[in-house]
Amino acid sequence: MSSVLPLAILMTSLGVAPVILMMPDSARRLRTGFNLAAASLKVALVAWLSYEVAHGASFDLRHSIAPGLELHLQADALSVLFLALSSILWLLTTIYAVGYLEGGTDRSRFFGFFSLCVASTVGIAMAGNLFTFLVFFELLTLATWPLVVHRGTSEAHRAGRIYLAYTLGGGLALTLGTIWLYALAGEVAFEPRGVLGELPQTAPLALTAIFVLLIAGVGVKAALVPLHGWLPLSMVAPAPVSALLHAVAVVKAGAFGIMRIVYDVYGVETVQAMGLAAPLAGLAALTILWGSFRALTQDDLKKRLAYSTVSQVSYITLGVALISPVAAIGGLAHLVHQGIMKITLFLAAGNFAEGEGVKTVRAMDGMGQRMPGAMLAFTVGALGMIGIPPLAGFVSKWYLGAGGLDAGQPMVIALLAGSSLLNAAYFLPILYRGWFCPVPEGATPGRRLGWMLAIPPATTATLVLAAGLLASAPFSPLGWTRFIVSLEYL
Amino acid sequence: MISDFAFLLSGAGLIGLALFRLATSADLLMRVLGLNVLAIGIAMVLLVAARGAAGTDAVPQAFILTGIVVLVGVTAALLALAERVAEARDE
Amino acid sequence: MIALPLWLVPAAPLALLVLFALPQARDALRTLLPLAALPALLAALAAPSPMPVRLDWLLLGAEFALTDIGAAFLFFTAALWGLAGWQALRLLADDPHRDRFLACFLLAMSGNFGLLIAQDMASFYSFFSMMSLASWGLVLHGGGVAQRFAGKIYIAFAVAGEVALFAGLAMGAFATGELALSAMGGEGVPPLAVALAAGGLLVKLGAVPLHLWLPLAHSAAPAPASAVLSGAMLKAGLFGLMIVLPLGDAAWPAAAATLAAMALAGLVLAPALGLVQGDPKSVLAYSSIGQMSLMALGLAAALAAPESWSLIAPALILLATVHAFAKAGLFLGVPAVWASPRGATRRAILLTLALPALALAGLPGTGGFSAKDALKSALVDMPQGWMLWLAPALILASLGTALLMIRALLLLGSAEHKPSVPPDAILPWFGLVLLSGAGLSLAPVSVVASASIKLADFLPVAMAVVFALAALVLTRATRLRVDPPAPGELLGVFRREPEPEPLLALPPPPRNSRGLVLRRGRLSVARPEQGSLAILGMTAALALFALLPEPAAEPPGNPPEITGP
Amino acid sequence: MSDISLIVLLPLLAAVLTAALPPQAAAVGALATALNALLAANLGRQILQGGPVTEAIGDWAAPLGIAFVADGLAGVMLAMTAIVGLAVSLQAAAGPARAGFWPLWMATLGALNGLFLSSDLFNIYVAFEILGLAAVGLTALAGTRAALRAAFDYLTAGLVGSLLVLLGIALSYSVTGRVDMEAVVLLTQSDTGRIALALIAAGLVVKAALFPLHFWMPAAHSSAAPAASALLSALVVKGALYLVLRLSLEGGAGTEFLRNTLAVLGAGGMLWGAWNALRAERLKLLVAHSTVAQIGLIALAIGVAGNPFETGLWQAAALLMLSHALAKAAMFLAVGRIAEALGHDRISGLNREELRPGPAEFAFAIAAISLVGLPPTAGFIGKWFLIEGLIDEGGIHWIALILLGTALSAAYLSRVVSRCLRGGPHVAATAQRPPWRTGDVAALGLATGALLLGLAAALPITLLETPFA
Repeated sequence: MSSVLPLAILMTSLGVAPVILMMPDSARRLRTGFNLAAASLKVALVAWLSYEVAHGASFDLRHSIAPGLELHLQADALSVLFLALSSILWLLTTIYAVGYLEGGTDRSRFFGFFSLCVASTVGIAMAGNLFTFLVFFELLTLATWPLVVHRGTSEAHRAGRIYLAYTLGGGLALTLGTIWLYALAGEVAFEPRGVLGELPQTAPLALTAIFVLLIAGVGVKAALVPLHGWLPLSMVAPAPVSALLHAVAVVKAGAFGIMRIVYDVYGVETVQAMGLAAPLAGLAALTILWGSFRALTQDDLKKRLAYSTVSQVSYITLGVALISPVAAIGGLAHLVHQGIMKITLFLAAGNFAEGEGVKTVRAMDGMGQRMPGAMLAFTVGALGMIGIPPLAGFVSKWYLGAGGLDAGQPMVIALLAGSSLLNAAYFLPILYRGWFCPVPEGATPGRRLGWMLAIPPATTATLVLAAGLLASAPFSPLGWTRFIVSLEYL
Repeated sequence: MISDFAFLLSGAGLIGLALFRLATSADLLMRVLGLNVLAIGIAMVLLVAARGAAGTDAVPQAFILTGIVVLVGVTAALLALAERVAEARDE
Repeated sequence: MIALPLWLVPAAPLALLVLFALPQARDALRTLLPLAALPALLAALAAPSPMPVRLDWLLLGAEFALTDIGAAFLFFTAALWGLAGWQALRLLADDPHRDRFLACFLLAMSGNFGLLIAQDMASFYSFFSMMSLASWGLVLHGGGVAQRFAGKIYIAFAVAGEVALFAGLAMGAFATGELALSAMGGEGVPPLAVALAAGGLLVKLGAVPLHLWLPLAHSAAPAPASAVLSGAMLKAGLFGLMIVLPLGDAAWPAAAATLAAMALAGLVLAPALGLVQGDPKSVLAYSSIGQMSLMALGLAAALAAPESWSLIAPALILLATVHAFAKAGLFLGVPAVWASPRGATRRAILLTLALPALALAGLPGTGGFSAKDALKSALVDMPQGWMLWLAPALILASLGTALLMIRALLLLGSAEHKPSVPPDAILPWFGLVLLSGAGLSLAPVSVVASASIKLADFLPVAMAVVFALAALVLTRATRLRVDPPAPGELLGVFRREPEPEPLLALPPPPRNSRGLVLRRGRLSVARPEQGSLAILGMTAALALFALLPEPAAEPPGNPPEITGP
Repeated sequence: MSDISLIVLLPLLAAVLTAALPPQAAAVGALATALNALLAANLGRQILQGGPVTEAIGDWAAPLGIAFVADGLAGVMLAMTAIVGLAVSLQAAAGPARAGFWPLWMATLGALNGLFLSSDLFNIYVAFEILGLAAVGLTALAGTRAALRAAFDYLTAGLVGSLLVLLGIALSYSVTGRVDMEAVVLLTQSDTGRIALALIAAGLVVKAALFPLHFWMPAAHSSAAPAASALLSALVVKGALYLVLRLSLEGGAGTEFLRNTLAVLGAGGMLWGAWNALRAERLKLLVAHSTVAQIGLIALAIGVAGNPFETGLWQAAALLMLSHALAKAAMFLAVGRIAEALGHDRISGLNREELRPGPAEFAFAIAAISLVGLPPTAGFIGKWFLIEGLIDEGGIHWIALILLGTALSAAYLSRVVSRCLRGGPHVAATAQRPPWRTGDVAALGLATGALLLGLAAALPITLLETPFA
């Protein structure tokens, strides 16, 4: 039982993928039903798991593949946070994708790799040691590639090449770091507050180098400047893919990796003692500002969102790097909050493109009248990103700010303020055009979108509102992160 | 033991010539011949090796025989191939 | 009186807004708009003020309560929103975008109510920003060039204010370790935090030089929106300041001086800039700046002399109430004037409008006078040096206001008749005028019985009338005309005609370098001859290698034992 | 008659049979391959249980004796051969069989088994000759001029190589007076002995197509028929590599000079092969060059392994051989299917086809993953142990080279895979997938095997850890 549940959660997508891959494209009904059934089952299982974990149950699944190397799946509070996020958003995104790719080609391939992508995300969430993490991390890289190039245009292929170059390069760094750490410390399991023992005293230089390697490895996926170049380019992917990439899978895997490395491999005390926290925080701050600056100048809607992801995800890194429980709460909560906000934005943007063929900011005029529902969802997401209460983003920023003060870094307040201003500067014009500019004459009324496209953004928007409004309620993301942090810091 | 030295020297010379030919000529037949010369050269070196202090040892000579057998077979194969290459060119 | 749950105050407008989602019900719901303010009004007037509400699950743990100050503010805020909503319904009866306007209106209303009863930082900040952002929609509603420009400036200032407020509150919360809003004014809050929060609120209050958005927004927004902007929302800034500033416990001269300087600047600038405006609404807006500066002056005085806060506070509240009603009355009057053709009705309307105008100018006998009088009497025991300029400041304020009022009335008198405006837009205004008469008596504020009216008190108004007549004669005689300057003062230079670029959009960046593109040439297959050469070299190399002095080799014959890694 | 001699004789017998009665060739050959697999599995089981298995043929005793020894390494190699053989036979039996394929393939199988099992230099030499000739035959089977020309060059190079080996063996005999593996240790004692070793190694380097002596290989492997190239690339070159590894194992510390040379050559091959693969225009040529690179990696692994009596690094090399064999065979079979379906194998044309990507391309992608060495493939496990060991020994420059090679392999393989992900505007909406063929099954099976081998890496490793005879 304690080993079956993680396996089942993994298999509900890992086992599903090959089956879907083998299905013919024509078997639409069958594929969709299968896919959705699996996704819902996964959500149910994750709910069960989180209930168990909240009540102190522990889950373990080990498989030794070579002396000194074993695959280890486990479920701690941090995993559950990420699991819940990915499973719920996967369900929504799958529904959305089914509607989005209606009548498209290669759908079996798409949904197969889609499931594989989530499978690796789930694996990353449940990885019990660095090796397992690495395995699923690389799997994620491969599983996402076909999704990025799905459209098959030469632009898509170019983006795919660059994506692959970045992520595989990062994978190499991560691999080297992992092997090195294994060579130093033997099996590196994830334990709260680190597993390095005496090593920081005996081999500080090596550990620093390893830390740099590991962070560089996961930093590529977390789009830390200057490793963020692939993210805006991979916008050529279909909307659901971008949504998944940005909200759940790739970027989040990177951020999650940073958490694991800082919290469960090195441990916060060690990281601070070795003086590695400050550079990381600095990098995060730089990324936050740089991403926002680049976002200002983008006219392509999805690219603007992409750069905003670059900046927003680094809030998580910042929350981790400011060694302070309060900031940690902020960062962890942002893992979820950014996910639901960003996925809302992308799904809405996808609807604009699908319904009205609107892909750029300057074409957004009058969107409020053309597609009120999607525009409303977009507005909620955007305001949340800016950090307007009572939406989700506000909660994260509040804790990050307090955490900055707690860590004795008042500059963090200034950083958050500046970033919020920039966010407002690149989001509000979109809202302004959407709501207050007249519909351009000659704009042909677009096609009516089915419920599969309409429901998911509405749901996620509601989640954004709920996550902020009910922040203090039990089982809210904030409440859960408080629980986690109470484990990581004592 | 002057003859040993002579054997070694000529063997080495043959090997050198053969390798040179192999290296320089693109003509198939020429290279087949080169290979044969190479084999002979090696055989001569082996002959010297066979002549230990205590009389002649049979084993290296067995090696030589094996080598010659193999050489014959391979030469046949090579010639056949060269022939078919020539045919293929004619097609 | 029924004990009404406090959370209903902000929830009522939101509930109405949510119901708006049903398209078929909208027509019925619109008429309910004014009633959305009813719970707030009732709560403000409730005999035992409603029980505090604590909702731990909301936000970071929300707490609502109605303080005395809150009740006073809530009273006129609710009244204004209700009546303004009524007029908005009439004015925008056939506006295609009216639902958008009403939605923003309801959001702003809810925010404004909520922040008056919020007791914890998170919910206060939430309602505050809800109000600010929603009123962006009110400003932008017209969709014209002026509106766009005003909207840009407004949102820029609003967001900046938000962020400053956020920073201040966050720092305060961390310093005091509690989320209660009252903690901001208490001990142990770093001055920087207070300064930031106050800065954010001063933007809303429209203190010079953070006022630049104000005239633009007021003149750009529809009249009812301007009414609530100037009547209710500016007061939200005042309300916030009364909470976050450490009033009444310790003197803070530096802050006092700064605030006083801003206030005086406002008192001087408002008439100077307002008089040359050509649009009655922006004239009224400038007079709002003047009035709010007067209140800021009160706060400054309280910062300088904490002990006098107990006297200043009611005076400020009274001042706020009077200004709210009067200014809203004037703003709501503008459509009334538009609605009426020149002639008797218009003259009657103008005469009625003169009442709130005079009240603002502080004509003895009006609420305005008693308010200013109360403020003056509260300022008697100020530290040395303050009285020197406080008294002139008060006189200047009254004079300036009076002049502005005259200017506004003149402009209104000459405003052309707009048939598009439905005549029944007059009704809510009329209701408000009545209310502003009755209002003060209803209001939960202690009206200080003003001392005997001295002749000197008529001085400012009289001077204003004289000046005005003189100016009139002068202009008539010399054919001088006042050219209204470009709105937006300094920011006027940024004003651009509508252009396709989105706000703050810079030219697109240079495209990224194309990485990883391989150039393929023909692959030349290696010739076997070179291969054999290579064999030659290899053999030689290996042989040489072999002849090198050997590494430590182990003695022969010991059994090789291979062990795994 | 024991398993060992059976596993050597059975394929040779089958070769004779298949040559004798061509009509039943496919059936006989397939049967023989299956039996061979069973025998190999059984042998592996015996080794796991009772350590190395030895058998002396006839009553020759050491030092001249012809003895067969099956230790862990040999067991792994046999298993590798058996698995790849199964898949290839499956594909060949299903497809149109060229006359002569089965006898040649059976001879190759027998020779390989003999090579892995024989424990004395002379047998090894003989097995080598058979292997070489059979391989040349397989190359020439395609019958095209390119193939024949390639076969000729292959044979020439092979002959030179085997002559070098022969010379070396003879010298070593004259030095030590024995031809069994014990001789290797003795050889390292004297200069002449080391010359002999060097000569043998040089010959093996030619046959293993190790850079810079790989000149004959790309042409041969790319012009042969799919099944043949799969065998050549996956197994035949492994025979020579196995011997190199065996020499370095037997020689212990004394063969350090060989290992250093191997490491340098391996690094060179890794980069040179990768570079050519990046520039290749034809799919088969790309795969052939990637073989050069991979052999370079394996040689590097053998080279940096250090004294095998001290470190277990050589096991990483064995693992790499194993995973490369599976993946490369899968890749060649897949390429064969792709070329068959498209009618060409130009890389630039892959993504412009009126044909949806089929299972073969999927197989290619999976094989690519394990060639690059991404987790959880056996290639990854191999690289893991290699790098871990190198970190312990401080061979940081080797690590850098290995990582560089990995990145390059990812680069050139992604050239193909990205085009296999064709779709969108390049493909007609009506385009269909190519139908399933047995070749697809074989390729897919091998590729998945290579992928999953990583998860079961414990088995080969325990096999490798059984001590030598």
